[in-house]
Amino acid sequence: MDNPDPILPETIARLYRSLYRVRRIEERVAAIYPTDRIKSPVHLSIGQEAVAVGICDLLRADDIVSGTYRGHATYLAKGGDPKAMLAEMFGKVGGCARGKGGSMHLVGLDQGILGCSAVVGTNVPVAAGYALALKRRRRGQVVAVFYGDGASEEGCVYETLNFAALHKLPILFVCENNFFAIHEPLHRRWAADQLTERVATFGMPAKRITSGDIFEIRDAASGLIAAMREGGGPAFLECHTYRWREHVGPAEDYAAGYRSRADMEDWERRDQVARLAALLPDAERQQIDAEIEAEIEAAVAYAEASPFPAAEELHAHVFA
Amino acid sequence: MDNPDPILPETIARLYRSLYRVRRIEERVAAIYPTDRIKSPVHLSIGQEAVAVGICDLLRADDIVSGTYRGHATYLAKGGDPKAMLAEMFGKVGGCARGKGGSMHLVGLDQGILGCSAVVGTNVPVAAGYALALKRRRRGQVVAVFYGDGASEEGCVYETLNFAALHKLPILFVCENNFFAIHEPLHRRWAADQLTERVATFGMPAKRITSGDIFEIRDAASGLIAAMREGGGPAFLECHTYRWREHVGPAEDYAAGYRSRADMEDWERRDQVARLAALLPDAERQQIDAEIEAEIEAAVAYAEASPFPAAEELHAHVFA
Amino acid sequence: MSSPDTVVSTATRSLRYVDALREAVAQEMQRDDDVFCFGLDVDDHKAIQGSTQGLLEAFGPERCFTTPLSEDAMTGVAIGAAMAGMRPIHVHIRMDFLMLCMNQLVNMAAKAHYMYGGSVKVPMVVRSMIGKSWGQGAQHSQGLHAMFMHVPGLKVVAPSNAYDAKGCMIAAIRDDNPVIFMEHRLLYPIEAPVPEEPFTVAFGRARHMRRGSDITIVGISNMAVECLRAASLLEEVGLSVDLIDPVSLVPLDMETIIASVARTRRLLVVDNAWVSAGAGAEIAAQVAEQLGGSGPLSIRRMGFAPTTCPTTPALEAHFYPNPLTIAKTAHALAGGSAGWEPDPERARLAYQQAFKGPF
Amino acid sequence: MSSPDTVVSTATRSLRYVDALREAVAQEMQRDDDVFCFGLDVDDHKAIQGSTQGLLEAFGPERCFTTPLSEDAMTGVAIGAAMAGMRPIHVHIRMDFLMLCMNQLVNMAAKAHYMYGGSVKVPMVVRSMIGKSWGQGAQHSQGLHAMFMHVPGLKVVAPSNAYDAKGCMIAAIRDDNPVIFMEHRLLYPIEAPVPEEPFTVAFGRARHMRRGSDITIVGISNMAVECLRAASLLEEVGLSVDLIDPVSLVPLDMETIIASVARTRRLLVVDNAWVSAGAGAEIAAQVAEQLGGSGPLSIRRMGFAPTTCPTTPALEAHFYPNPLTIAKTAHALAGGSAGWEPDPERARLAYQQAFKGPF
Ligand SMILES: Cc1ncc(C[n+]2csc(CCOP(=O)(O)OP(=O)(O)O)c2C)c(N)n1
Ligand SMILES: Cc1ncc(C[n+]2csc(CCOP(=O)(O)OP(=O)(O)O)c2C)c(N)n1
Ligand SMILES: [Mg+2]
Ligand SMILES: [Mg+2]
Repeated sequence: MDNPDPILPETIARLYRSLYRVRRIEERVAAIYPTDRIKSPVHLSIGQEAVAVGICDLLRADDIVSGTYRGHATYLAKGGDPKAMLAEMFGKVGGCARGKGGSMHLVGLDQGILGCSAVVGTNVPVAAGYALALKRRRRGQVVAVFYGDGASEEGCVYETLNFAALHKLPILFVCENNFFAIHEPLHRRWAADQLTERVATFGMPAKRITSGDIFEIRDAASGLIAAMREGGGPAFLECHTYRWREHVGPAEDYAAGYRSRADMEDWERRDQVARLAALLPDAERQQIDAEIEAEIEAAVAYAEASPFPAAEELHAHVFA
Repeated sequence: MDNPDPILPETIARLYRSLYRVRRIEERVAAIYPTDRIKSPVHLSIGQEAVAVGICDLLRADDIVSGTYRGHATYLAKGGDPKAMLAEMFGKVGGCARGKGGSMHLVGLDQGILGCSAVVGTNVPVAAGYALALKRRRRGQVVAVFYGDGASEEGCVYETLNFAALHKLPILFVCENNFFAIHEPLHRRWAADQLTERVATFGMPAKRITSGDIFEIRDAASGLIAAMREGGGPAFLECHTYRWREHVGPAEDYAAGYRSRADMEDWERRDQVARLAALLPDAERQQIDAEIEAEIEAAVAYAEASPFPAAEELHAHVFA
Repeated sequence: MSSPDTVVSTATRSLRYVDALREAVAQEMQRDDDVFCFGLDVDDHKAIQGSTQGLLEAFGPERCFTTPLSEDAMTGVAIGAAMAGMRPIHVHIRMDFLMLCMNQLVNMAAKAHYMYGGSVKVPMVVRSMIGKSWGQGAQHSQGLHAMFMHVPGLKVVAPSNAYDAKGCMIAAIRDDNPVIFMEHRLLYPIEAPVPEEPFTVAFGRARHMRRGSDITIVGISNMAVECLRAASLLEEVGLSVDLIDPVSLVPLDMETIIASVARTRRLLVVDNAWVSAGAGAEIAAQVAEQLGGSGPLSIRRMGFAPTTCPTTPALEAHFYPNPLTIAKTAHALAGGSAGWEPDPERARLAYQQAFKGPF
Repeated sequence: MSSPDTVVSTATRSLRYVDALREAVAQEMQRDDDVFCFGLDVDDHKAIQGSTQGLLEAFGPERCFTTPLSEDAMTGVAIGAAMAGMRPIHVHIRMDFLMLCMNQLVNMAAKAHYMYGGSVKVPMVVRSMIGKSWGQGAQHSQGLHAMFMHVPGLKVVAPSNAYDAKGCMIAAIRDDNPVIFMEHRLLYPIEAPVPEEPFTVAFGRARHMRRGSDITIVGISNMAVECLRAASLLEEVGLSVDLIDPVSLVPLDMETIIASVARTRRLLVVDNAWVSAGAGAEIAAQVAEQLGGSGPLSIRRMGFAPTTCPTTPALEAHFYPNPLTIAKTAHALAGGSAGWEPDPERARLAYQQAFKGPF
């Protein structure tokens, strides 16, 4: 990695805080899961945090993110409220979607988080539509849309890339390539590993980042986003990353045989949470850790305490 | 154009016959149209014949083509019966679809013509499915699928390219780029004029032919198809061409202002029908012309004479 | 501006359905900067049969623009723009093409407000036109409103005259929900008196096109017009028709229909679509649920033949209900003498005659 | 092998629904080289909950393979392969995802045989599973069969037990038309006696799950199982239920339903889907059309609440019909004393109990 600007200590601390928060909240979710209080499929981002965190670090409060059913990291990195997230997963009325959306449909418009979708790829054109509106508003806002390597195969994603480039929409496409769609490896789904090259043919800057390095991701996005705010149009990043847990659910699944633990270990060695922890002075790190742990306790307590929605809520929100 | 092999006289004659047949049948359709005997939208290929004719010239009888609502050229070039085509457009029971499909849904399985579709892009994955079956049969058969520059924007077409390359299907994708979808020019629909480059990223040979030259088209396809028969997988050709008439209907529409007659005239100068006519000995050409004219007379007479389907036919063919 | 019974309009100006659509959109774009109109070919010289004519000139290419052939993603774009507070009108020249957008319409547009706990709204209009005749055939002729009626979260409207076209369009644009706006190509040239100023026609209020006592006929979209012709043929033989145009299918004004059938005990629903699990099935089922217990009830549905639409006019003639078949069916349902049928010449399809309203 | 009344089976072997599906496909792939099975994740170790387990090993990757996430094009691929004489089985782990393929299913698969004048056939099976509970929510829980019932040219089947699952699957594979095969996730573990040898269950013949005289209940897909439980609760209070599982929705055996309602004059349709313009609307409308004229008729439909499906169990509990609400509704419809309701404990959802057949 080539990293011209020296990284400021406060940047490291900020990124670490965000990474650690995502990691620990998800670990907590995984721990709670077997108790069946979360009656919701959970798709953990553990191992993949650096992509969302690195990119969201560059976003303004009035920028927008759009994520998927594997959206915990996106939600949290953009400032989503862990209380509302946990309560949502518990099906409680204090949840960000009042318990109606669950883990796959996190949302937080106040923090610029467009609702996540459980139908792969669907969020991508919706995010572009939001970007169209932002472009009309001319306030320099941008959208970052996250989606998987599997989603990149859906027709509507190609269609969106063309449209976004044609209309110079302020949108950063971020493909989180974790090499798998559920248990299916890339080579059973991609004719060629040239996604980034393909996206470039729509006439937008497109870059592949294979290291998983949060600084490299952040640096790459930084220039693209700055240009975008000036009307430069969309850009694309393919970020290699790795999902450490099973596709859905709290456990590891290396025994299943569809991928090898060695691959994961390779990524584990590059773990950005551990890496940034090591870059911080001990005391500062401990302070951050303690704050996060307290935040998580509060979030779980909030989720537990929040009531279930009343039966009448079933019929609310069908129409606006 | 660079054309290493000398072109045999019989090749010229064969291509001319096919080109002239398409051109004249469509001119006849245009002439009949105002009489309202064709109660069907007609999308003429006049000016675009060289693409279908050049490629179909390389196909075996047991190969397959798939075309669009602008499918007269494809249908005829692959050996479709003008009688059945005309009768179809007249809504007669002697039509290739018994009058149920009309101009936009020509079909001829006996000649290897998969049914045409009026929903843009739909025929492309269907053609790939047929190619999948041909691959399983291992008889060296191939599919050539034709579609427009507009169709290339549909998500299912990208999806199909990926799948075809992944499974090394014996299918030649032919994009007939006539620069317009109805009245909308490329620059309002394509972010970048890099379709061929984009398709190449799926890992298949991809070539753009801008001349409209039938020999160049045929030559380019020839090697690709030969490789395909050996299991080499799919290939792609983008062929620039020009629609001389209005999008739908028999007339010219240069007065409408969305394109200029000068552009058409540029293509008219390269007209392959006239070009090949000039390459043939006069007597031979006259002989061919006369045969075609007779064929057309017979086809129109057949269409006129064929009865309308009986009312009971309405309920036939809902289920096989 | 309107009541379910009569159009309370002092308008003397007659407008074609297509121009009413255009005027509604233009006025709303004038009123609200967040309204925009996009979709394949909205900005070309044909302007969707004229229904988007002048929008590009008046409001510029940022607010009236064509798209790539990418219906699925463009629907997502409309949804996203709507979530951001804009009010997109997405135009499709055929309703058949909505099949390309079903995922976004059904899984996102219909559900977003609910599954995000009320935190977002999706105020968008999906205009789509139904084609008919001259070889439109299998893929250019479908009325697929029933699919949208099936999914909670979508509104569905199908105005049958120029007045309602304008009023419903303005209401649809101002509605905070996704509205599927169904138009019929053959209604476009038909004129009716339409006020010049903007007005809304409220959804969920059926329109009584005729008052009668012998049989209730519900006519959907352009079938309302065909039914009107059938009703006048029936009148000549002494059958009085209570003719109802639901105008909007979601919400659906069952009250008006139920009240009518409670009087007539006879219901014929004529739809511009297939019958099976269609709009007519819903109307018939609700009527049966609410009135079936109280005595005999005669119910029939008409619609497309249960086949794909053929192109040849020889078969297409039998594919659609028409004033003759509607009148015959209603006559038989009302216990009329067997074998009656109106003079075919006088029962020509309504759209072949200039339709002038008012009603 | 089967009659509409009883399963004529000497099978003593019990099989789970999911294994019946698997066995049917395996036997057909064995019998006919042209049958193949593809779709996202059919070849992974989870094998679509086990329903495609072993196919890869037995038939190799040419005949059992996953796909890219490209449902729309993959549906086109199935259609094209079918036109070429193969018999694809295209698997979707959720029915909601069929919204991505509507264009190919509605505009191509349903229409090809007709619009090409009978010159091609499209023998394909589209398997799709309905999810329920544990937070499936808005986009993983829909039963969308009504949309397919609406379009001529598609067959639609929804077996509710392992015997029918196997017999219908074999019939679907051998059928020369596109067949939408609807499965319910919660039926997968339920066992029934299933013959080992291949057999077909003919489409268009409803199954009488119980004979009774007071009320006709039609239960669709897994709702048939819930209705069975409701029927036994009703029996305890002296109400005898004629319980019908239509098995296939297109073709639909209205004869059996009509004959039943002609006796009981009471109909309750319970669907695993929304009610509006749904399968229940079609059944209710046909019953009303055919029997409404001859006297009073009591009709009700039940199905999903008219809302998007919420994830929280607190609301989801009210979203679906269940044996308790079914029994209550039937009881009221049959004129039972007001306010009756079964012991909630005894009315637990049927799938939470081992269901053993035979019926
Ligand atoms: C349209 C659609 N098809 C299939 C599925 C089932 N499914 C859920 S997640 C998933 C894999 C997606 O892979 P990718 O986009 O790479 O995201 P990842 O899970 O790896 O983060 C699939 C196939 C779905 N939810 N939506
Ligand atoms: C899915 C779909 N969208 C829109 C249309 C309307 N339409 C018919 S032809 C056409 C243009 C297609 O352009 P292209 O693919 O370039 O083919 P060309 O007509 O130029 O041969 C459009 C938009 C359609 N038939 N199908
Ligand atoms: Mg992935
Ligand atoms: Mg074109």
